[in-house]
Amino acid sequence: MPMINGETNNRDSFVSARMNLTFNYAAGEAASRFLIALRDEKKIFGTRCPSCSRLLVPARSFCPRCFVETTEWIEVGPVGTLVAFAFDQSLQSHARASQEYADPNKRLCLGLIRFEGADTSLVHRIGEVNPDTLRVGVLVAPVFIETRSGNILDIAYFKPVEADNANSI
Amino acid sequence: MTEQLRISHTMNMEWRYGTSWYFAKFIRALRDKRRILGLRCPVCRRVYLPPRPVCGNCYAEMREWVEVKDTGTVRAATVVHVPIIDPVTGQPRPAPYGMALIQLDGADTTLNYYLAENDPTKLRIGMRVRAVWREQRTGTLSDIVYFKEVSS
Amino acid sequence: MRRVAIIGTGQTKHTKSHNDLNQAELVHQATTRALVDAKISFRDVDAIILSNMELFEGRALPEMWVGEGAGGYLKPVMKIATGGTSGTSACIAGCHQCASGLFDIVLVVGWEKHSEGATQTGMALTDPLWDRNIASGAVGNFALSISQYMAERGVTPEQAAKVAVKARRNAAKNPYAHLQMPDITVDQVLSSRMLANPVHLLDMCPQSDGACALVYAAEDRAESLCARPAWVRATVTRHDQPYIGDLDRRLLTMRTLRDAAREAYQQVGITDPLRQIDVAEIYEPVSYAELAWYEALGLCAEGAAARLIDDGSTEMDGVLPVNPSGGVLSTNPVGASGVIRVAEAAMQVMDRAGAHQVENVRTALATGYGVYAWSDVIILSIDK
Amino acid sequence: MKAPPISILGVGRTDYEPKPGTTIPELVYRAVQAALTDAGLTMRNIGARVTASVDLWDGLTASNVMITEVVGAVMQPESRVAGDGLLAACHGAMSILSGTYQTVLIVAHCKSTMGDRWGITNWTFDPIYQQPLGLDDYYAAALQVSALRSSAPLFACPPADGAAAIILSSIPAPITIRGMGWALDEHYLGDRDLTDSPALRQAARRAYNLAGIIDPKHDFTFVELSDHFDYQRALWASILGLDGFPNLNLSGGLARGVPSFVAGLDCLIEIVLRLREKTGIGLAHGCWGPAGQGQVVMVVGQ
Repeated sequence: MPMINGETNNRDSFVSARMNLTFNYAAGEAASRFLIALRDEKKIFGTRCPSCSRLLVPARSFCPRCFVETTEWIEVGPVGTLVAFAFDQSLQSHARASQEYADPNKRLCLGLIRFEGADTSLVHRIGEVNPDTLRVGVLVAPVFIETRSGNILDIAYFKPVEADNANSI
Repeated sequence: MTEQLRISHTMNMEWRYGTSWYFAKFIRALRDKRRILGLRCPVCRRVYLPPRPVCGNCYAEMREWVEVKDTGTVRAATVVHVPIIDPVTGQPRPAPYGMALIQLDGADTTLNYYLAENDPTKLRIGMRVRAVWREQRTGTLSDIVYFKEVSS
Repeated sequence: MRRVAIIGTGQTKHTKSHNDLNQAELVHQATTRALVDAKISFRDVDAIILSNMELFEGRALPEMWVGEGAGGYLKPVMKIATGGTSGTSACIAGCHQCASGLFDIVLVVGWEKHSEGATQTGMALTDPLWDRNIASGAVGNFALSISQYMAERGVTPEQAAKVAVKARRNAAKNPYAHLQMPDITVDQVLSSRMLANPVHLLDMCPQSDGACALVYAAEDRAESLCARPAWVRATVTRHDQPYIGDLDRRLLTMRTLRDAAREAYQQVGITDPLRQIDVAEIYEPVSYAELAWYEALGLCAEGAAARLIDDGSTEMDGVLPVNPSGGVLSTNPVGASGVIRVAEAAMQVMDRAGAHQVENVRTALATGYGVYAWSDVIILSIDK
Repeated sequence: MKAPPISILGVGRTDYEPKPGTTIPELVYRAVQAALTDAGLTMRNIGARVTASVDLWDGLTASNVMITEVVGAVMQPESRVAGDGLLAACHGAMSILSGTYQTVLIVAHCKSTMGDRWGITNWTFDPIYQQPLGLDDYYAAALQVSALRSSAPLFACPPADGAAAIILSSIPAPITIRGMGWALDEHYLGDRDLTDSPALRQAARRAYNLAGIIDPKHDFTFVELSDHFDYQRALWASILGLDGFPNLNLSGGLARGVPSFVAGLDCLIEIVLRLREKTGIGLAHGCWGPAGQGQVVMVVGQ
């Protein structure tokens, strides 16, 4: 119990204040085009830097290393390789506090996915996985939601697929 | 031109702001005794509202409490006509409403607060005002509804 | 102290809503333009200072994302945040870092996207123990100070409206300005919506989306890179007590600006600012403030500010043009506003202001205003 | 450094623990008083201040406003770095090197327990591609652990509230700053090589060059690293050329509970206190942002 001036007075020792504010962030033209391709065509695009030739996924308007505008749009995936992943391990994370992942049996998993030809990885949610068996190196494919709005979460998550089936996705 | 998307995020978070010895005492006096307390600087003798641990002008610690009256003099006044979102309620505050910088009797700083009067022609610098208190007090400035003119 | 000069500036178009560019891209555009103006590559930049009022967009450490837009990858990047003075504080910080001897070229970028925040979001996160109970917004607080100023100085709404008219007419010649109103009249200002007596809508600054960048170079580099650099001659900061009621008549007396200007003039050897300064870019969030600050800046005797606007002394063709860019009254992406003041002052010294160029500028003044009467004063000159 | 060395005249800090009932001005005032006392100075000796804090952690817009009085900034110069306190120290040192000020007070504060510690960090990630996924600093660290192929459990240092202050000056004193460097890594986690930290490499390269550090293991006497997560200590040490270095985090590191953004400045204070006992060269390190996206290194010597 916090103490003030020697008196125990929990009520007066601090004031709680909640903020409930909505922000609307411009995606910019490159990210808009990327998200519209997700929404309308279920396609994932990267942009290539004309200077260092790296293919940046997701698409960016400029290369952060070379500071030049990207020029070429190249479709990647949809199947990629999981190169790193993390489950909510300790009930500490922000996502755990959100409604969607309040159920302790439903643990949010985030991963880095590398598509063939890309020089960077896409960070996204990983679903339909077991924390005890998931391994780096598995192939994953996107699961799109039905009502897409032009948001990175138009892909609900990526799920592991067998190498044999990967070509058919 | 490509369709230009906006991505929305809602921030819904809570913070707990500590009150320390000085604000805690101010809150209790306001809520429990309807008294307004300020702190006096030992160097310049100015009485500060709100209370704070150090007089910034003198860089001196303040420990001497002074009771300030709930009457005062208007040093600046305006009528606000835009319905500004009240951060406490999250709702627009009905406009127009009068605002003033009020020097409470006994204080050297002014208090930025609401007036009962919202007709700009009836506001004068130098007018005398008194606090109108809420019955149910919670220990915030909002325990004062507004200040109302008193005849001198 | 190693001499430092501004060798290039760049701005985005300032507007109500930049849907086409995200924050990083907005900064990228301003930065690219500043680098082109300075005729250097982003690789030449040794350090970067950023300025932004992050809670207006609800961000935590926005430099993490937006820093890439300034070419910040693997560079020393620092974000300076002092409220409304953030932009001028960042410019002062950038100058000091360049003068330190550790960096030869320093880039400063300020940005804001008011269109991305909920109305008055930044203001909403005020001190819950005190200020949050007193919601009158920036307009209400200004109106209170102005009521005192009018009572003491006898300034009229018409005289304040002339300041608003001057700003928007000047802005019409500045391609980057937000509010461009070449035909605005005093009557139009006075008949615009009353926000808080006596402040009308057109007496106030807008909320803008925009970014502004400038490039500092240390002595040798400045001289080799730029034929007419804008040398920094003084950088002075004064902060003040934290609550609006702590000091009566703040807007009127503005002791921070008075003291900062006095010290800056002393450093440069200015004794008659009205005649020795050739152009001023001052941070006037409301028309009345410009009048009050003519006095604080020592441009006129106490109580004589209105005469400067009445006789046209601060118009484009006056003895000391104030805010040829249109000022904060025409363009206000807060985190960038202070950078714009310094950049515009530099453009005037460098003779690169285009249609709003003042003739024969040797010395320019820029000021920053923030919070409850904090001030920064910066003096630039053609003379090293 | 070519310029006259910057000396550290005094250090001070509060204790670090959750302090739900204490205001930030009260914490900052205590730290400032401790530093002034340690230096044998009064506020009149201070020419300027550089404070360090971040609005969203303080739940307050332009949150340095409320500490103006307790840092003695009324009618005085103050600047504020939104980031780690060690970064503020770097800026303070440069403002002295520029010749503008002689003595500068550096103060960092944070009440890590005031708000939603991890939720706040979700607002660091770009709002388009990363923020919607639910990323926060905890996940970023966990992804870094995964990229490192580490099987150790992720341990985050406990949150705490407090403030720390140091006083820098061009007035000669035994302990001086020998070098400093800071840098920012890329933002998109998928762009970064999470098994490395090029930003830390770059920051260290600058600091080592200025300080003339050639063989870190041999040259340093004490090293204090900001290990916001347990795994970071070994990662940062390896990048700094300090694998197996014995006098690493003798303080116990951030696991003892040090407030965010105070951490780097606290590392510097730890080094200064040790160098007062034993002559040598020390390294203080700070990092902030997702998986140490921002990195700062300072070399000091006695």
